[in-house]
Amino acid sequence: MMTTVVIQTIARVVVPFLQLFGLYIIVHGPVSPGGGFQGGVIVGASMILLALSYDLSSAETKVSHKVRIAMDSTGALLFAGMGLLCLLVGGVFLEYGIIPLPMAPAEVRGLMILLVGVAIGIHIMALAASLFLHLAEEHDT
Amino acid sequence: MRYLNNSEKKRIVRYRKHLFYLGLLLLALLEIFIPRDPYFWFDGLPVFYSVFGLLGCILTIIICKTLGRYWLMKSEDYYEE
Amino acid sequence: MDDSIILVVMTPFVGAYLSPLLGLWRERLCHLVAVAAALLSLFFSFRLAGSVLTSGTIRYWVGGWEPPWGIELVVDPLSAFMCLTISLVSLLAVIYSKNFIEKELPGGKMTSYYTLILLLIGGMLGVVVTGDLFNLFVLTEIFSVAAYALVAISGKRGSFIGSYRYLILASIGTSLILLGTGYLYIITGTLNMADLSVRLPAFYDSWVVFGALAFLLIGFGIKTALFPLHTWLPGAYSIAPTPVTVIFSAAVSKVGGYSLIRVLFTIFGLEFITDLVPVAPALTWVAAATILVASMFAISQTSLMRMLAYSSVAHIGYVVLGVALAVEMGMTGGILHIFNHALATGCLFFCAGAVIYKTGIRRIDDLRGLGGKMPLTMAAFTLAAVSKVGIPPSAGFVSKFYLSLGALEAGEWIFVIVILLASLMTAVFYLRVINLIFFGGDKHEGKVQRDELPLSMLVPIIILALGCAVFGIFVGIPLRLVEPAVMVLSGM
Amino acid sequence: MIEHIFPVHPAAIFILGALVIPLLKGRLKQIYLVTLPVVAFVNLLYLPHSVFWVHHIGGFELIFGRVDSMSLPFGYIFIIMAFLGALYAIHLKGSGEHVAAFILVGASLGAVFAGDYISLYLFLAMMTFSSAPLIFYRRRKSATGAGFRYIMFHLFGGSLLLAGIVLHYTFTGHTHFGPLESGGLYFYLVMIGFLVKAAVPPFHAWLSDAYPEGTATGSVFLSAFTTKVGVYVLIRAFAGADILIWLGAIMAVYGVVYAVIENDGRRLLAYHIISQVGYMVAGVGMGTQMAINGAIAHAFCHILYKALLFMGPGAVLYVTGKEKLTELGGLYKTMPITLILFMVGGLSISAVPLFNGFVSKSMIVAAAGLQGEAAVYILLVLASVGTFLHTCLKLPYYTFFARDAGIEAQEPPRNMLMSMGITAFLCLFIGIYPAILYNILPYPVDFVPYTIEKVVEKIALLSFTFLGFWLLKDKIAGQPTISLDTDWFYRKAGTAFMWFCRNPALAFAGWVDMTFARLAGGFLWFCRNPASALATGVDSMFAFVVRIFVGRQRHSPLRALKSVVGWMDRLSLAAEEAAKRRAQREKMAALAQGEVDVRGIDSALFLVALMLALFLLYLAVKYLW
Repeated sequence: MMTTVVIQTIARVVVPFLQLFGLYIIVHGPVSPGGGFQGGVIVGASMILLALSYDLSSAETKVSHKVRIAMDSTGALLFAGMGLLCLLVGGVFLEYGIIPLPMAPAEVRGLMILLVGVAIGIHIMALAASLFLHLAEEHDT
Repeated sequence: MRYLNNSEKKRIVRYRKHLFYLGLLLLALLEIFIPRDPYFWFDGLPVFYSVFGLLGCILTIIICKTLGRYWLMKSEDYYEE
Repeated sequence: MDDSIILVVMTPFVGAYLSPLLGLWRERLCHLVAVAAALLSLFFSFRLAGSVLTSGTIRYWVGGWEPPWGIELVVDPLSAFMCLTISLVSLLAVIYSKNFIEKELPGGKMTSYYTLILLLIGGMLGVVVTGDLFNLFVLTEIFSVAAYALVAISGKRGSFIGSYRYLILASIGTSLILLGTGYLYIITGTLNMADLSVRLPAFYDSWVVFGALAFLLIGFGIKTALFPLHTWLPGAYSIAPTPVTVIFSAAVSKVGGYSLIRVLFTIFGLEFITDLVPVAPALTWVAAATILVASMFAISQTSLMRMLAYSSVAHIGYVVLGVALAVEMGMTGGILHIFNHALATGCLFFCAGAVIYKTGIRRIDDLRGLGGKMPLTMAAFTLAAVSKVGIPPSAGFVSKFYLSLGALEAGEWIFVIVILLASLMTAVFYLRVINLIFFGGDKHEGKVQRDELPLSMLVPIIILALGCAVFGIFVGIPLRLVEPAVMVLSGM
Repeated sequence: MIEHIFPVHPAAIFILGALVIPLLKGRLKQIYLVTLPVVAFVNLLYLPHSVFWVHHIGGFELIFGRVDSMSLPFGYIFIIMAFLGALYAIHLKGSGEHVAAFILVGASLGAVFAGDYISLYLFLAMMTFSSAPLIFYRRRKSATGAGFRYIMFHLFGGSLLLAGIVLHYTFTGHTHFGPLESGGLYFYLVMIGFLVKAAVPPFHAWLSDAYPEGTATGSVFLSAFTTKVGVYVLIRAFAGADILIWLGAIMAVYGVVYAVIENDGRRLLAYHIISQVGYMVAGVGMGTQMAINGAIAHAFCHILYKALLFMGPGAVLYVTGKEKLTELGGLYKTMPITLILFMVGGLSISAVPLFNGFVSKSMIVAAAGLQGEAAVYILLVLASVGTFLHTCLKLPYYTFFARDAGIEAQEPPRNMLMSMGITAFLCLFIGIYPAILYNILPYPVDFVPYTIEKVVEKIALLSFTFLGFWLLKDKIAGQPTISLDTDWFYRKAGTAFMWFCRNPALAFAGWVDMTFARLAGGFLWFCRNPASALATGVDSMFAFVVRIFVGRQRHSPLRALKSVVGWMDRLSLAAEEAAKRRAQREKMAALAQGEVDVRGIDSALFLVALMLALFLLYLAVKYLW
């Protein structure tokens, strides 16, 4: 892959902002357009940018295979767990309003959706990076 | 019988043959003379069963062998081809 | 509301994400996780079946939102029946995987294998319980993608090509399903199946509805592997790892059939598909062609796996034939055959996999004399084959009998001939194998040890084989679910 | 005391008992094999006349035990036969044959006591599958083929039967197995299904094909059950069906005809089974009480003497490994006991007075006589001449006498001789004391077999047959041939079908596969660069169409026309150019090796235009047509 100092430098500058922006979108999910998926993709894209501008191995060191798997699974499990939590307290799957917290049901919903957004964000960012890195590996080696 | 010589063997065989023919004759006579209760007009005929046995046997053999020779009998690997 | 309905789907999915996590730590744990997940989902299936039997169709609103807005899960007797079949076969396949996968998939693929297989199971169960056409499509995609990967997972020569061909055809199928779904959505403005069935009659004369029906039929036809859309199947079946093949033949293609039934009977309704647009009669002919042609192809195969694959295609034809006859007996036979065929074909593929595991044999001619080497396995093979031919008192006979009665009930005596002829043809190719196995002399003198398989492989084989015999005698057990399912489908 | 013990189903004793056999070894196994039938027999003795074991499965009523005077005689003889056959085969080390044989016995008993069509079908199918191993265990190629054909033909018969049952259910709404009223498709389907079991021509060829290929001990079992079950079910459903009289009479002679030209000893006996079953079928067809009695009595006796007859050549086969008449001869010196016991069987089948065949066969013949069926009567008597000729004269003559083939031999094992001895004793016992048989028949018997008249007639008939044999005995020596029979049809058809599957069908399968692979490939190729693909497609289509309508060469006979209409030339040129462009594009694509060919803005415009055109077309079709 062809990279230059210019590209690398710009990438180094852009990546933190990208990730920050992604996180912003994740946490603003409940109140504004955006959410776990979109934010997760943006954060994942920052990894992809890293891999493109440097090389695959440096991206691998930032998010290794094991970390990606762990993030991926944890995110999904968190999401499922929060859904199943509602079953435990006697509701329907994903019926967040029923969770007994000292807040109004709407607020509980908002909170839970935020948490779910985060979970999905973790899941998706690992996934997006994994997809790219796996596909790139095949060609590189 | 194992210890007899050839001419004696032949004699015994001939003797038995004659006995057999005699038996056949006796049977045919019996069939004529005992009272019968036939099912049909033909099986009450005298010596019907004797004649039927002899002719039936011979005809069966001849007809079947002819059928076999010209149609039904095939060499043993007929189906293997 | 009964939570089993969501748990039955979520358990495999949770297992699917738990297994890579635990796999990072100890790879062997994946198997345990998978077994536990499958076992739990079987347990929930049983509970589901119980509550369906006592209280009729169950509706479940995810998140508590009402159907037009929220996602609805619906379990009627047919869904419960499918759930049981799928989770039973899946559990056995997962148990069977233990030794098989350790030997056949070296090099750290175990984690991905169990993740994928659980995704496959979860996807199928999801398809079965969902009450929403779009969810049906999404879940179909989920299990299809898992299936593509599982076909290719061994990385052996030909596995990529097999997977690729499967992928191309199946993607065409899913695209058509999506198109059909979209058409229905455009015209009715809803994706909920129950809603659709209420709103559709107003649009019965619309070309859009016909188009949607055609797209959905072809799409699910590919998934079901109806002739001539079956071409992906033999390649995929013979290449995938055996437990996966078992799930494919016993569950995946049946889920295609199930979706077909849902589309035809639940969404469009009996009247539409038999009278207004005679789709069902056309399907019966397609199914009949599938049965005969696939049986013929099976006779000509030299590889055991491919032979079984074609035989499986033929038997899916039985299912579709029975259902498409759209009379009570026929539908009973067709739906019952989903279960009976799952038992038999699962057992057969397990046995074929066991032969591969132990000897590496794939060709039918090389099977000579294996009966003496693996007596239990081969006895199970025979039992399952007998069930497939449809000899009493095996389970296969029962469904064959009901199908024949159904064909007569529908006044289509020609299908009785098809069924009987096909069972003769089935007998031809299974008898050939059985004869080679038991009476073909001994080709492997000394080469193959006389011992049975590891327990993890033997137990599923024997359970399925016994199932073939037991459910031929105690027909009442599956019929308890099948009969109400037929009632619900035919709107009685 | 004993009345309190609830009887067990005889079939269950054998089928479940068979599953225990593989677990036993040595002497214990041998004892088990002969005790099980004894136990079953005692159990059967205590079975009262009634209907037992009714189960309801999936909306159908399954009656497993209809015990009455019709089914009991068959039950008795089947269990006796199981004992004799087991004793005869007791020396075998392996379990497979024993298991198969006992399941066969159990299934036959099940079929006999079945009271509805579904359980009957169940047991008939089980019979097919359990009897086939007795053939396969011969482990030679011809046996495999024969066993295969055996199963397939019975499955065919079974399919017809099943179709009949299904039709019957559809029309009548029940599956009770009883007399069928004539007419209707199911009547014929069920009848054909049963005729296959009873080996009635033209559905008989499986018998002469498969039985001789069975193992020495297996054929003894085979000879006893399938055809007799066939006769039993015919009695149940078709007693008095006129067509059976003629089928039976013809069948009786048919078997004899083939026996004349047969070379294989056991095949000759197999043809005589067909012939003897012919008597029973004719009896069923007559349908009078006497005829039915005769058919059942004859089935009873037939099982005994036919087993004995199969045991003889079986013993010869076991000792010498040969069964062809042309390969045998002169065994009377080394196997005298076998010869004597075999002759008892031979005299029984020939219905010589004092032997059991006489007391049963003459009953059927008398029934034919009393009904005034002259032609049937003649045919039946003729068949009995042929039977005597072959089974009792030709077969032993060429096996035990004739020229000495110089084969090393000795008497068979003791258990074989014992079994043959007991069978021979039973044959004689029933022949001398027929009342014991007559007492268990369903209808009261007022038939007296031993009158001077009948005895003399019979002896005269057979003695003169002997004379005929003696005169022609060299003419009927075996020849090393096989005989064409109705199996020709399905053997040829089977080969053709297999050829069809292996060649055209396989090619078709390949073609279907390839077509879809191409389709998928084409789809991929299209997706890789739709614009280029479309352009190529249009080019090649254009070239193709023009070539068809205008012709490729400008020096064609259409030249004059073309010069008049100049545009054709131009079209043709354009087509060739299009073809060239297409070739060039493909060459470029090949050079690019799969890399995406990035198109300019013009292709995008082209695509948009195409879409627009299609849309307009759609509108036009929708509103104008």
